[in-house]
Amino acid sequence: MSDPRTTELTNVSTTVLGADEIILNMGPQHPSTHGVLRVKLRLDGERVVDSECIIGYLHRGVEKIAEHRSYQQFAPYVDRMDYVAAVSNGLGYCEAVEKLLGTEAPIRARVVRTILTELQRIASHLLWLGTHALDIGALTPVFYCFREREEILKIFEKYCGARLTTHAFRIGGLQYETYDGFEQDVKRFCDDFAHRIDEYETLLTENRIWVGRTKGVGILSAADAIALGVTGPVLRASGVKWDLRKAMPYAAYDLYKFEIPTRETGDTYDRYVVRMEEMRQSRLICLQAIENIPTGPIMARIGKVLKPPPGEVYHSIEAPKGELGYYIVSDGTTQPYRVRVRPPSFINLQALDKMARGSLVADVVAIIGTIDIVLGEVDR
Amino acid sequence: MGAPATSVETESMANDPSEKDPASKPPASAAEDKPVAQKPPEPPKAAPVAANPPASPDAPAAAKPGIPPAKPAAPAPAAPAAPKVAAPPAKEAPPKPVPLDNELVQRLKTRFGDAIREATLDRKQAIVTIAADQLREISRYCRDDEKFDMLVDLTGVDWPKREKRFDVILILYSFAKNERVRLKAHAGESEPVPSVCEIWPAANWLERECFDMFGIVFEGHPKLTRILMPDEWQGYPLRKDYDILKQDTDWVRENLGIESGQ
Amino acid sequence: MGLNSILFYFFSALAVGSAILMVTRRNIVHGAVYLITTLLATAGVFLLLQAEFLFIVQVILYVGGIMVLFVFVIMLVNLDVSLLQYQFNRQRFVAGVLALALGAQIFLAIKMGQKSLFPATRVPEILPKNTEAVADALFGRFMLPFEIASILLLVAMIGAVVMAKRRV
Amino acid sequence: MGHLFTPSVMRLVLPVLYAVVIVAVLPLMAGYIVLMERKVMADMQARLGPMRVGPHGLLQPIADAVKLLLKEDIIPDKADRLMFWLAPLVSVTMALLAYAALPIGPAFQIADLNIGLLFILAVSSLGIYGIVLGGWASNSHYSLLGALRSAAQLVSYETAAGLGLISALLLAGSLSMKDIVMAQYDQGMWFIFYVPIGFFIYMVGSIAETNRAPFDLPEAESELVAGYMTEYSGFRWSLYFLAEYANMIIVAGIATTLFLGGWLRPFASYHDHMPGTSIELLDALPALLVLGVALYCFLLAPKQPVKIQKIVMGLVGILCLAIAGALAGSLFASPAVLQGVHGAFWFMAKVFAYLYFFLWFRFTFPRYRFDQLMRLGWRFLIPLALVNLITMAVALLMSREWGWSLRVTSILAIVLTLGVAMWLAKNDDVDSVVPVPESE
Repeated sequence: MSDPRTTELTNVSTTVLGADEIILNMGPQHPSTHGVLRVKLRLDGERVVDSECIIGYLHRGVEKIAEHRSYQQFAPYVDRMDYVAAVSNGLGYCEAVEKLLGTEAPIRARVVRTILTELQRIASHLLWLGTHALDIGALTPVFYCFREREEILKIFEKYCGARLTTHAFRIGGLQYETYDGFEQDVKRFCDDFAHRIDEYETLLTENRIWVGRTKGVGILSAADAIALGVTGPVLRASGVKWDLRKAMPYAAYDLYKFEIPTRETGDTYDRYVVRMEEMRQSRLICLQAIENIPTGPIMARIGKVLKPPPGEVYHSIEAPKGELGYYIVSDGTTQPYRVRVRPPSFINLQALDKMARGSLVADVVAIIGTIDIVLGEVDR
Repeated sequence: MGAPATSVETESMANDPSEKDPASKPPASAAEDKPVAQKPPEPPKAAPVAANPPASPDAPAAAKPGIPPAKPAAPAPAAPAAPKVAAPPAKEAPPKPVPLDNELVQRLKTRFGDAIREATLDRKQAIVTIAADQLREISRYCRDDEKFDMLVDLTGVDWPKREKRFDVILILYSFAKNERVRLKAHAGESEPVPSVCEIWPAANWLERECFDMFGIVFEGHPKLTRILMPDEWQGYPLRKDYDILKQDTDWVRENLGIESGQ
Repeated sequence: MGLNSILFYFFSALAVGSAILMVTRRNIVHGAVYLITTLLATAGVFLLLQAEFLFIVQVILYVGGIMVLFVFVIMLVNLDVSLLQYQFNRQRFVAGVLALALGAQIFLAIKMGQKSLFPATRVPEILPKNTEAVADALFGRFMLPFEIASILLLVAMIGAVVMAKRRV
Repeated sequence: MGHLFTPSVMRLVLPVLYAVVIVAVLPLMAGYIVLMERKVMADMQARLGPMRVGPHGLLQPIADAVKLLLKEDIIPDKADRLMFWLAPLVSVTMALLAYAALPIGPAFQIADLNIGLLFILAVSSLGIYGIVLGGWASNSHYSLLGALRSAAQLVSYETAAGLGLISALLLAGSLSMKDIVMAQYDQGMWFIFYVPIGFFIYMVGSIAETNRAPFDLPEAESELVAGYMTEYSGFRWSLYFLAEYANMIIVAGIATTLFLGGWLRPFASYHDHMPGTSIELLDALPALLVLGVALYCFLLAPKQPVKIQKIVMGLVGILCLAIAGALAGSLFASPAVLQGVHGAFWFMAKVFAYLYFFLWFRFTFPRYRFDQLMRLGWRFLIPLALVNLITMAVALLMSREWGWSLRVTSILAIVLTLGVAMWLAKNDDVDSVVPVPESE
């Protein structure tokens, strides 16, 4: 059936409202909306009066599918939600089901999981930095970022055979032992990454135009952030020092020392600085972790057929975009009764209207970039 | 918004003494002379078990123990015929849900009386079942007095066999106490649930999605319309009685004019 | 009929032609473009008279500056509103009288200048560099009028800014 | 036949000949500048750039040109046909017209007008019509918005660039391009050293004037799709493209002539006044440089994967060899020929160096927002240019009246202008936050 929204979509509707307000449609095929997101902006001249996000173009009904698959079979679907950070999706889901079963992955599995998740965090932030800088007009960083991200994807491919939707973890631990040379690869990447990230900083951080385009743009106060349920780097840039890896440690995060970067004003520039610092911290975690990966089994002793006793659990991890939570209800059969995914991008995107109000059209592009959303996760 | 006190949280699992898994020896002891990347001494029994493919999806393996007899191509484990473990080792069963009675629940009970139906601890997570019509007052109390200042998630679960079929789940988190609590309210088929948008603006989209997926009406919501599905979509997808196949055949017949898409 | 006179007739014909076209066009942007061609043609005539500085000033000031603002205004203000307004032409009589007076003047000019219609004499090859000449006049002898004019312009600019400020 | 070569006819034929050469070479040069841009961009972004068409992508511009010619030329139905057809023409003709006064070599100049610089400025300011009419004629909301924005940008930055030029004109004393270069030759110092801030202002102004690098907002991809060029396609679009690159070369040419000593070889005046050895290293440099390029091509030729690429690489090598020969040969010919041939080389070298800066800016800086762009133009560049003009004039006066050497006074002027620049930048933070009105 023809969906009225798509037909009315392409033409630029300049219905005149109020004095000289016009409605400007951005997307869903817009170069800088990071996927199929449509933003209806009500403009007064160049200034945004209010914005309304229209989503759902990438809705695949992941939660409905979950109710017709066994626990293990649903794991690959989880990677397709936030396809930029598939490894951390997998970690969240596996740990939630392990909690549902009441078991815990062995220490070796937890350490390897931590390393891969932190590498995935760097890769996700790199992709964010590249596309965000491209939206604002800096043509070069995107190529540097993708060059580094390529190294990480190579490690993933060597470990579990896939680069993007990796399905790297299994419920209860790991499927594969780490390949020979895993530690050397990660070490080489971390050593090389140190001065790479300084390269990006020299290119952008003190760049007058970059500062001009990002400072004071899309400000979100700490109170608004908490009220809107925003989590992750966006929340930390508004001054709230809260990170699930410290607040409720999971996997092997309690074994390693790392900082939580926060900033005060919560504008686009602060979110940029917070994410750059987070990449450095992730690198430190990886270095600490590969020093000694404890030996031992990589899989908890859970049977081949998983039938968790009836009940429910909510478990969340610190995904690159924010708090990624899984609320799983089990009715004792091999298939989950209900799987609810708490998508950080979906809830962070809700804050777009608060940030975009009063800014210019060119800034909306920067604001969408700085929230770092992936539409696969927003629409599920 | 001080740094969250890392007091003993009710549901963090790191430092819970009772559940220490024997395998996770403190890393310090594992550190001495660990040969680089050496294979674990004996192939852990669990590896082959998990190696061969899980039972085929549509035949729930619950009834058939071990190798299902009717399987034509019995997937002989590729690994050398490790001794077939007679029965999967005794799994540690998760703790049974146990009624919960900490200060939070007491304060809630004194404040709202029988509106607090029951409070349980399932897998070390606090769940408080409340009356739907008191939802807004309880939420305001939780946010203002109990400092649960972040609405982590709001969603629904459909239990068609129960007379009040929907569960509305609110997951709250307190930065000060670094604690989570889950409010559960039962709502009938067409029974409106008070919206918590004014308390937590985060609820705006979450409630719209809940309405979109289940059809639960949140009265007091500024703009309760579908958020993920197209606006004129019929039916509520996440309901248990929502038949995907029927939906598909209707759409195919209506748009493509052929009988069935399967 | 030297190269000069050929060019002269070309430029003047161009100027007159585009002026007529400008007036008769319905589409206002076409009118603006023809106005620009008229101004450029007159600049060409200046060049023929070896007045290079005047040529450049005409091009930069009129065509490069003022006409750009004209075109700006034409495009920003949506024109269909102004076209709909009732075009008054009750001053038909006054327009007629003025046209007659102008016609008489042109006729007189042509009659008196009969002889110079076909310029026999050659314009002297090299005129003194007129940029310097203009500069001397402007900043030398006519210093005072130049200053007065610039103050006048300044006042006008400030007035415009003040008026615009209030509405924003 | 005799009268064919009378001086007046010769005065006519030579410029026409030069004009034909320039108009023929220009599209080729514009194409190769595009290739240079893509190669430099690739080099800065850790990748290779076009490698497939011809050796190292050398035939890419020809391929682009053929593609553009074959592409379908769409005219939007409700577009204003006359304007739609006229706009790119205006843009290109104005861009080509400006080459009339550009002195590539001492002899190689189409027309040495005594108002040379003003002529180029006037003609390049007419280029705005091409953009504005193009935007208006394509009858789409986006292209009109883009056209008006780029016109506003051009108008405001023309003033800044113009004032930057005037500060150099003070030293030259004449508008004719040839005299300006000769003035730099007589004073033995390129004007960039006397008035570097003027050069800086002109460079920033010229970048904005050609809609490039941090100021390429009118066709910023993310907001206005492709600005005024959205509705154009095929050959018409390539006219706009040619106009943009021609403008770039003109702007580079003006900067070279005014600030970098046109066709003068570095240390030109010392070479002539102090006889020293007749053929100094600098004279031989151009020949050696091109020879090096030729050798490199020959070295690379056998390694090319495809046979055709080997041949083309060989041809390029031979071409460079020929140029090197000409450069070396002219060393022994009469000084006039020497100055002519080497002058052209040095002029082109400086132009390409200047263009390299254009490209460099484009790949390092993000894009200005439109209001920041206008604020930078009006509240920083133009006041700075005025101050620079005044201080330079005072410096000139001091050196003429009190006999101090111009170098000393100009350093004084530079220091003063820099002080003002710092003050300007500090108190009115050019990139200050856009005052967000308190909405509800």
